[in-house]
Amino acid sequence: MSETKAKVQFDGKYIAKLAITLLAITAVAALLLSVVYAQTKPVIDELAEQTKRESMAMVMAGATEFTPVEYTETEGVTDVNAAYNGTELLGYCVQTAPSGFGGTISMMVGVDTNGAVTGVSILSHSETAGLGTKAMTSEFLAQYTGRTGTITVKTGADTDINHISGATVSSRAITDGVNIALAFIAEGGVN
Amino acid sequence: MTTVIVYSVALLGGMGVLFGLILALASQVFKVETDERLEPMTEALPGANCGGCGFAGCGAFASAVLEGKAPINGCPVGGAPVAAKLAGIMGVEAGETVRKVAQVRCTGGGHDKLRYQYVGIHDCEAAVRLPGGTPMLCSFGCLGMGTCVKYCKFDALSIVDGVAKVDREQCVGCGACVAACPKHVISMVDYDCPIEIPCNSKAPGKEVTKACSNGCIGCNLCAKFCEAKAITVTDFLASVDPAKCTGCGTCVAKCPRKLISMVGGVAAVEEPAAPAAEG
Amino acid sequence: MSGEAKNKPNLFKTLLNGIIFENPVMVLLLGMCPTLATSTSAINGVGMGIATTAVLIGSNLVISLLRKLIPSKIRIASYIVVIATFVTIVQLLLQAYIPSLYNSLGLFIPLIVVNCIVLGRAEAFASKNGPIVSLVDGLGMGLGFTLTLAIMGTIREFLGAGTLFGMQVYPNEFGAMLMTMPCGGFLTLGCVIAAVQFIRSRGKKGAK
Amino acid sequence: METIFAIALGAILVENYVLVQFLGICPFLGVSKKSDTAIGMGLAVIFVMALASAVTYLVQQLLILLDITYMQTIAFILVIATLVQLVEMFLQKAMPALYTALGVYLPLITTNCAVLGSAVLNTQEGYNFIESVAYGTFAGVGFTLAIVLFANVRERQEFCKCPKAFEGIPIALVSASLLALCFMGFSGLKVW
Repeated sequence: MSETKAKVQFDGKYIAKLAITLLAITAVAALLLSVVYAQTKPVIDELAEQTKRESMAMVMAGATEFTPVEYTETEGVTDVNAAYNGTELLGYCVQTAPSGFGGTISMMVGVDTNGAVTGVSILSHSETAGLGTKAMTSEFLAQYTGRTGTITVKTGADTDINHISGATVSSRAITDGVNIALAFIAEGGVN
Repeated sequence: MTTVIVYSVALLGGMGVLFGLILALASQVFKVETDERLEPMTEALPGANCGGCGFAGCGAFASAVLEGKAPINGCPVGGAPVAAKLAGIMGVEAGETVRKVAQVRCTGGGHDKLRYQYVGIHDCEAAVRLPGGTPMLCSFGCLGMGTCVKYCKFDALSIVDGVAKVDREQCVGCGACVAACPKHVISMVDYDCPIEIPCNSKAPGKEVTKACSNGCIGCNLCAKFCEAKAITVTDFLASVDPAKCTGCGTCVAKCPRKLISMVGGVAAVEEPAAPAAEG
Repeated sequence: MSGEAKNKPNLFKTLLNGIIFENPVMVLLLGMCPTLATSTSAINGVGMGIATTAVLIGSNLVISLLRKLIPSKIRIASYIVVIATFVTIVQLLLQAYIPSLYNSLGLFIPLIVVNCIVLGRAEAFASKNGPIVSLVDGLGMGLGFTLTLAIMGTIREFLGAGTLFGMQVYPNEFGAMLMTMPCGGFLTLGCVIAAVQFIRSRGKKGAK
Repeated sequence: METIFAIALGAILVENYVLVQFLGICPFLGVSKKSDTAIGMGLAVIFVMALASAVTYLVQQLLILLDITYMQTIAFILVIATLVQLVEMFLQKAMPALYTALGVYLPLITTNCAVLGSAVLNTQEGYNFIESVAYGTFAGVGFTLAIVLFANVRERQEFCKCPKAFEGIPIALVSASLLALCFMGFSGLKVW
C-alpha cells in the first residue's frame, strides 16, 4: 500500500468536506432522534408497565398489586414479580421466554404459593399466523391451570395437555415455558 | 435525560466523522481516473443500453466519444437532440443526423406457398438451418417466426399474418433486428423516404410469380417512368435512392405487382402526375 | 417554479405515475421483501403501506432539499441516515401514542429502512428533482405500494386463513395454509404481476 | 464448536434468508438473470455480511455501554452503508466488469434486508463475537446458494414457452415459490 500512497495525492480539502458533511448529517440526525426518544421514553415505559400489570392480573386472579422481586438467575426466566392481595402473598408471576417456531415467545405464568399454575398468558410472539397462534387460544392455555410438577406432553391423552396437531412446535414451546416457571418456583428461586 | 442526548449525538457524530474520513481516504486510494465530462455525457444519453451505436452501452459509448473513437451523432436512438446535447458538453459542433427506421423488405405474399410443412421450434434461426434455408418457395422472404420480435427492446416489431411489421413510431433505429434476422430481410431506411419497396427477392420474374403474390419481378417499369431517376433495378429487384425520390407516386401507379407503396399508407391517386401527399 | 399551469399536470402525472405506470412493486420490482413479508393479512399490508408512505414522503422531501450539499462519494450513507432517522421517529411515535397499530406492525417498521423503494426513489428521483415534485413522487410511490399490499394481503388472507379483513368467510380448516407461508407469497405476487402485464399488453395492443 | 455447525446449518438451510425469511428479495430477483453476476453478487453480499456482523457486534456493545440501544437501527445501517460504499469503490477500481454487471444492485445491497436482518438477529440471539461473524457469513452463503440456484433455474427458463403475460418476472416468481417450497422441507431439521 505504501508505494501507491506516494502516487496518490491526498486532497485535504475534499476529505475535510466529506467528513464534515457526514458529521453534520449524523449529528443532526442523532440530535433529532434523541430529543424524540427523550420525549417518548417515559410514555413507552409507562405503557409497557401497564400491559405487564394487566397480564399479571389476568394470570393471578384476585391479586391487587405486584412487586418486583430479586431472584437467582435461571435460564429461560426473564422476570419475577410477587403478587399480593393486600399484604397476603398469593404467589409469583414468572415471565419466561421459550423459543417457538418463529422466534422467542415471551409469556407470563402465574404460580400460587403451593406450586400450582394459576394462569398462563402470552405477552409477545412471532409464530406463524393461523398456525402457531392456534396454540395461544384461551381454551388451550386454560388447560395448564391447576397443574403442578412437570407437565408431560401427550397428544390426545386426557390426563395431560393435548397439543394442537399441526402446531406441535408452538404448543411444546409454551409447555416448556410453564415447566420452566414451575421448576423455578419449586427450587425456591426467589430469595 | 440530557446524558442520553449527549451520548447519542456523540456516538453517531463520532461514527459519522470516522466513516466520512474512511470513505474520503478510500475514494482517494481507489481513485479511478475518469474524465469528469463522462458523468453528464452518460446522463444525456437515453440510457437504454441498446447497443445501436455499436458499443456495450451508453457508458461505453460516452467514453468512446470522449476518446474520439465514436462520432457525436453515433446514437441512433437519441438522434439529433442527444447529439446536440453531447456537442454542448464536448464544446464541439454536432454533425447532422438523419433519422433511420427499420423496414421489413417483404409483404408476406409468399407466406402460404410452401416447399414443405415445417414443424419445429418456432424460431427463424432454427427454421433457417433446414434444407433450402426456408420452408417457403420464395428463398428470400420473411419466415414470420418472430426472432426479430424477441431481439427488439423497444417493442416496435410484431408478426402480423405471417410477416414481420415495423411500428415506425416505436422504432428508434437501433438496428438490433437487422443483425438478428437470419434471412437479412430487415434493413435501415431513412424515415423521410416517401415510398417503400417491401421486397427482398433477387430471383428472376418466372420464379417470383410462382413463389409470391406481389414479389418484385424486375420488370423495370418503375425505373423507366420515374422522372427523378430515383429507382434502380439490380438482380430483378428495384431499390430507391431516398435523396432523389420526390414522392411523385408514378412508380406506385405503374408497378404491375402493386408492390411499391407510399409510406404511411397514403394511396397514390391514379393519374401519374398527381403530387403525392407526404405520408 | 415556472408557470403554475405547466406544473400542475406535471405533479398529477408524477402522482399517477407512482400509482399505476411505475408502480414500485409491479413495474419497478422494488420493495419485494416487505411486500412478501407483511402481506399475510390485508390490515397488516395497509398498515405497513401507510407507515412506508409517511417515511417515503419525509425522506424524499429532505433528500431533495439536501441534494446539492451531499458529495457523490457519501450519497448512500447520508441518504440512508436520513431514512433511518425518519423510520426510528415513526417507530417511537407509534410505540408511544398508537400502541395498537405498533403491536400489529412492530416487527415490520425497522424493515422500512431496508425497503428498496425508499432508497431507490431517493437515489433515482429525489436526488435529481425539486422538493415539491419529489414529495409528490414519494406520495405516489407510497400509495402505489399500499395499493399493491392491500391487493396481495386480501388475496393471501382470503385463500390462506379464510378471513377477509378479519371476518371469517369460510371455516379456517379449509384455508390453504400454504398461502400465508413464503411460497404462497411468491406465488401470489407472481400471479398479480402477470395480471398487470396482461392488462398492460392488452391496453397497448388495443392502442396500436 | 457444534454451535457453529448448528448456526451454519440453520442459516444456510433451515432459515435460509431469502426463501424462508423473505430477506433480500430485490437483488435476488434483480441480479439472477445470469449465474456469473449472481455469483459476483453473492460473494459481495457474503463479504459485506461477514464484515457487517463483526462491526455491528462491536457497535452493539458500545450501544449497551452507553445505554442508547434505541439507536440500534440507525447505527447498524450507517455501518452497512459505509461498508457497501467501500465495496463499490473497490469493485470499480479492481473489477470494473463485475461493477458494471451489478449496476444499480450494488448500492441496493445497503438496503438489502438480509444484511441488516443478520445484524439485528445477531443481537437478538445474543451471539458472542465469533458466533455472530459465523452467522453473518453463513447467512451470506445461504443467500448465495439461493441466488445461484435461482439464476440457473432462470437461465433454463429463457427457452421454455410460457404464457405471454407470465414472461419475465412472474414466471421467475412462480419458480421461486417452488424453490421456497423445497426449502420448507428443511424446516423440521431442528438441530439445537
